[in-house]
Amino acid sequence: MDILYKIFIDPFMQMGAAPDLLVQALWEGLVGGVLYALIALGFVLIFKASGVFNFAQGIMMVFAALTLVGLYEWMARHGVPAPAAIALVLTIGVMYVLAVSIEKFVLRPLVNQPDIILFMATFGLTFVLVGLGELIFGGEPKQMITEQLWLPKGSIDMKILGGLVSLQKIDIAAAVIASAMVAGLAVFFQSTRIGRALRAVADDHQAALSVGISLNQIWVIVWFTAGIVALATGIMWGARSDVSFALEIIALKALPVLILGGFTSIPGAIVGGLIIGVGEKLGEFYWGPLLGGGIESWLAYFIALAFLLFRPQGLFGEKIIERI
Amino acid sequence: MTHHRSDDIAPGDILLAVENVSLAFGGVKAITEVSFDIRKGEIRAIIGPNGAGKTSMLNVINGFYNPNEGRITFAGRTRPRMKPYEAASQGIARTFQNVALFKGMSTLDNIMAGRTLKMRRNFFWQALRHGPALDEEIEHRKFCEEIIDFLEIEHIRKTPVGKLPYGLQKRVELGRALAMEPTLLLLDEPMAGMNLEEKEDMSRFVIDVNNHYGTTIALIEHDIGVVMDLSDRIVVLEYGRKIADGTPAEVKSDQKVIDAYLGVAH
Amino acid sequence: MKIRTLALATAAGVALATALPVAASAQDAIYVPLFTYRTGAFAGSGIPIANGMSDYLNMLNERDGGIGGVKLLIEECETGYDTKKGVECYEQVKGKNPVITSPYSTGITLQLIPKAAVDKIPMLSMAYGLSASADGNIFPWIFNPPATYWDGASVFIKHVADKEGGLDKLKGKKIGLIHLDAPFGKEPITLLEKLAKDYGFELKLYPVAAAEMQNQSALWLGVRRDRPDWIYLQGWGAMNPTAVKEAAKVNFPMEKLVGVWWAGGDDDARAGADQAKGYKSLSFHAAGAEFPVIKDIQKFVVEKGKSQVDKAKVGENLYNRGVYNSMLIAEAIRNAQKITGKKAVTGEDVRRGMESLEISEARLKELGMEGFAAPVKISCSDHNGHHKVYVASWDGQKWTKGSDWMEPMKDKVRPLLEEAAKDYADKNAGWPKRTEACDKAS
Amino acid sequence: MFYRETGQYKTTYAADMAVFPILQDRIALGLMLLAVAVGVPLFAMLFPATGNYFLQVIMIPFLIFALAAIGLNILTGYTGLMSLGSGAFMGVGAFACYKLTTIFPDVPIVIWVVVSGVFSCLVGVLFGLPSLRIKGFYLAVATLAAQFFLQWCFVRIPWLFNYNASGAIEVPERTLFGLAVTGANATPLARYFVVLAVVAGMTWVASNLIHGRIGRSWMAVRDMDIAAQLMGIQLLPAKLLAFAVSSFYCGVAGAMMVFFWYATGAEPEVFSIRQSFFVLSMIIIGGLGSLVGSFFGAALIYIMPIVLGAIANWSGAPISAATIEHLRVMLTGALIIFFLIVEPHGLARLWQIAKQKLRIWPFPY
Repeated sequence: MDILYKIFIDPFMQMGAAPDLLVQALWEGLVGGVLYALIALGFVLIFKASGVFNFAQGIMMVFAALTLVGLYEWMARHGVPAPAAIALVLTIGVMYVLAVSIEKFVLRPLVNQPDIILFMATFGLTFVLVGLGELIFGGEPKQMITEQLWLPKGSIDMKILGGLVSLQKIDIAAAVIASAMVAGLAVFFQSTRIGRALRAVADDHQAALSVGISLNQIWVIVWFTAGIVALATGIMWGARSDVSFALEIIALKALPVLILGGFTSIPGAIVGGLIIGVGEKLGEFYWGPLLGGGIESWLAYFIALAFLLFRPQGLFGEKIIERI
Repeated sequence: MTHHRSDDIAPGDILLAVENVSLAFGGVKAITEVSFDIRKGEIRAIIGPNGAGKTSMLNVINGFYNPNEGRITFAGRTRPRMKPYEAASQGIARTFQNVALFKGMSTLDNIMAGRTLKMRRNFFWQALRHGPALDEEIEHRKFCEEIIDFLEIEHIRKTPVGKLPYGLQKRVELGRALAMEPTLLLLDEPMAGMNLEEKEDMSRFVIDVNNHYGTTIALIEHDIGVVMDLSDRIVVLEYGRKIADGTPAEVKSDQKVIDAYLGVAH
Repeated sequence: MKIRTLALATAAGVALATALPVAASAQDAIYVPLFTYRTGAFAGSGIPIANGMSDYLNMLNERDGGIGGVKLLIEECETGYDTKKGVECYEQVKGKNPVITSPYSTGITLQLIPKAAVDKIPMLSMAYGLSASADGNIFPWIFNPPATYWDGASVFIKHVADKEGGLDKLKGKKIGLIHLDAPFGKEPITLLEKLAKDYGFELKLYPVAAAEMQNQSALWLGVRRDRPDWIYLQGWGAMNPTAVKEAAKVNFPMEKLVGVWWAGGDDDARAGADQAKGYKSLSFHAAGAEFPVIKDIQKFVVEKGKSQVDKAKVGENLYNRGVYNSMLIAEAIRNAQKITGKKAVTGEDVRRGMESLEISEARLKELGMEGFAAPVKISCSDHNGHHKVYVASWDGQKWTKGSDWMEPMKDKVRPLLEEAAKDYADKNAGWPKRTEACDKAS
Repeated sequence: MFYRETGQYKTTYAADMAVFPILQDRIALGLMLLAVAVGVPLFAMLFPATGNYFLQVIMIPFLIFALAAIGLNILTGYTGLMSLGSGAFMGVGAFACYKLTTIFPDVPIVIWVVVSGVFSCLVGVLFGLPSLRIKGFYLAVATLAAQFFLQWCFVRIPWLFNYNASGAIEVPERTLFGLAVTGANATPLARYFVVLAVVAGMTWVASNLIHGRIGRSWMAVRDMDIAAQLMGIQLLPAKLLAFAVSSFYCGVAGAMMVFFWYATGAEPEVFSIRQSFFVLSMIIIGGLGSLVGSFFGAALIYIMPIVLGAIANWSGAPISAATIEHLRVMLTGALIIFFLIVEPHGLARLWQIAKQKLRIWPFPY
């Protein structure tokens, strides 16, 4: 009986007793969710346009952030003026070079191979990026250059609900940037020539080819876009702790997000991210202590699994009818 | 050499009865109130224009889709819902419009896979692959070699089927279905995409199967000439409805069929 | 099928294996392997330590021509904090007559503990590894000075008591332990639970899974809910800077957040920027570059380009910890030379040297380490010494001394520790009885 | 020239169905077995220093990883079910073996090593259940759930590690025929023999399963699950069986890893997601759906870095250990991509091609 009380009643009593903490927990969940969603977003972009399950998306995030900070540190040490801005531009350049190289050396030779082979290739890419990143920038964790990038710091503390709710400005910035990015992508997809081409590719490779769109270009653009998303994610997550390859494991959380949202839906990635983020924070905070805490490492996967059993196609995926 | 589980049904009696079957996906109706039967030992053709619901009909018969309405009686047993593997164990085999072979496996393994239901040795013996399991494997291998001989595909026995030309793949697929020693064999466009010579070969195999093994066959085919030559009776579908049913001669002279094929406006 | 290639691989492997242990000729050098990790998820903490360890020993070679006139052959083996590579490193160095090993990973340490006695290679797990291995009667080949995790936790409690106004003031207080959810992180729980019972404070546990090191916000919400008065942080790698940042976020008073010595990296604290001011960490040596020994390292090694260290990072807390670690090794070797009268000492000699090691204030001064560390004394039964520890405090730029040297609660730690050691020996049926004779301290 | 099958007529189906139908292959297999069962040990006895290094650093882990790779290959390569949880299943085996041998210390350890696979097998089936509804990459997430949840259990359930203060498995000494096979006193040679026997036996069993009805039904599910159902293969039982056998192999590999390779102790972190990735990269490089490939993959992924390190050491190039490690990681990744481009079916396929060339040599075709 006691255990039932602890599972079904007590957490809700706690929520009622300290609404400020509930709001705070929801907020933390949303922020975490936005970051998961951003990783998932880069992933969805690539999957939509090239059908590749890009296992390396998480590493691209670390790699981008590491490049940014590494370049900044190097330039700051050598007295280059406005190092942050230049580093940002250069990093975007590096992500472009990365996209071109991936297209040239990985995707193009593997065109028309089964999905699993392409997945494995991105698995290999993960190792290459880890090795390359550490080789160039060293294995030490680095400080994210939050202030230099004109990101706000400090927090907004609100004394409400009989307590304190504290919103970090950097988290707000993350949410704003994420929304701007999603909006930007939506505009890009809807109203630019390239965007329409991308959608055509997503629908049908053959059809896209027949209207004269180069698949190779499209892939470069998609991977580059995903690289930019990765950079933004890397900056945000780096600001929360530091920039190091330990982040790689956290990036795996994007997978349950994708399961929820479906592999091809951008709104799905966002909503899925928020559900996972909020779900795991509330779960850890209110129900975690029943198991001694630390359940966050697997909770997200279980949430996704539970959803999956009821909706195998994800929240926004279309129902799959098997054609024979 | 065949030991059907429907031995009690005499040749000429009804083996499969489809009664008032309807099937819809979402709002789209694929089959509407179709009834027909297949008699033991005959070659029954299902024809109709594209999108007439022929393949859906086969899918209903072997349990991929469960009909929204109507019922299906096979070998005297009526079933409300059924899974494909149950259909398989009742003796219904099938080939596909777009070849559905196990591409990573050799011809022999594909055909041997058709023997799965007939193999009884448990996991333990399989793990040892000696004694009973090996004997069983050899026994079934013999059976499959007969099919391989019959279909004249000895030379590609060990070739992965993914590397075979289309015509041969179709033949292997037929072999795999035959390996199941089916009571009812469903062939979905067995001659699609073949040249004349290949079609003749395939027709010969279909007739031989029917004669030699006494297997009842239901086939979908677009080549009207072939259908007329091969089949005992023909059912014609259009837009998911049955528009004609009878011998080749009867169907050939049916006005609705002529309209459907010549595209007369309704 | 597989045969040919496997045969080929075997042949290649054989050729390789024969080529590998290029045995350091025992005559002209003392072989000191260092297990380090400059890669992987924990590289952030591993790199400064690796630099400190290498640089001190290199400095001895450059400045003094080794120890007692014998050159040191120093070799790093990269473990990546991965036990798989730990095995490989151990086997690689085993054949080259190492005088001591220092695995620098709890996982590798646990794995090597039983092997040390068999292979006659002593192991120094300096203030990490298995606390129970401090019992020299059961673990004659393992040394973990200057303090165990249990000593650390007890000093933390003493520090709390100091600030709160006495041990009796602990009653009713709430103390949180944020720990890595792994054997290393869970180590202090046993002692803190006992102290909680003895002093009447409440212990709250906040585990952090290794995969979630950088995702701690739910945990810190828990801190806000439970409102612990003090928090002890048993963390490592990326977990520490994240914890410091999160603490700042929830306005937890920094001076009440105390890390174990492994949570005292400069990068760990720097992550919190000026908000981290006041963050504390236990330590058993000083930070900073103003000591003669560090100056010598700069002069003989760093300036000559013989180090991988970033010049600005010489003298950082974890760098100095590497230096301290190597100093213990060097002193043990020196002591072994003194006891045995041999120049080229072996692992067995260094075990004896370690066991009768005594580093006095005077000796520290000779070493250029006056004020750098507290004196160290190791005995046959006590392979740790439970030496004094102090609380370092981050001033926003660097670590400063935030308290006096404090004696651990040896009376609480030692019985628990001996019990744990006995338990270890009992569970490992056939654990060898100590047969090694005991040298008197020299 | 010598590698010809011409003239080797098979007169029975049994002969034709043999796993190694060609005489030269059988001879080579015999020689190979002789080499690993007699040659290697002899070498180790004659040159104990290098021999022990060779056994402990190369042969024992190579065999154990090959076994784990076979396990994963059964699931991912043969049945087409993606798994990122093999590391955790290895852990289940290791912890099960530890519990069993500490509760019943008198039963020979080899028995417990094999029985521990049964526990891993049960857990594997449990986490395989979602495969009924979930396919492809989605299933990878179910296995990730297993990975993280099981790892959490290894740390959190103190009963699993006998409440040891170290929080880790402390391997007690166990003997076989009076000879220590676990613990610090067990010689690499003794451990090698045990590992070799288990791996050889289990490889033989895996080969039997794969070449029979069960293997065919796995591959049928992988290649075309719809058609497989029409052959009377029920998907869920077939997939669960794959999960069961795969986890069994991984579990035994995990138990052997802790008891016969590490031989003294292991903390839960050993069975982290990185271990899963490690084994996965082996089967990618070695070849999905190939037993030989599992050995090739284990050799390349596990032994290659050691060789690289040794070469760097031996050449005396002024490269730091860390740089070597970084290069090694990069090289592993590059090799994965390279092999996928050159031959998506891995080293095993390249090996077949090489054999084919050898067969017709000196003619080009």
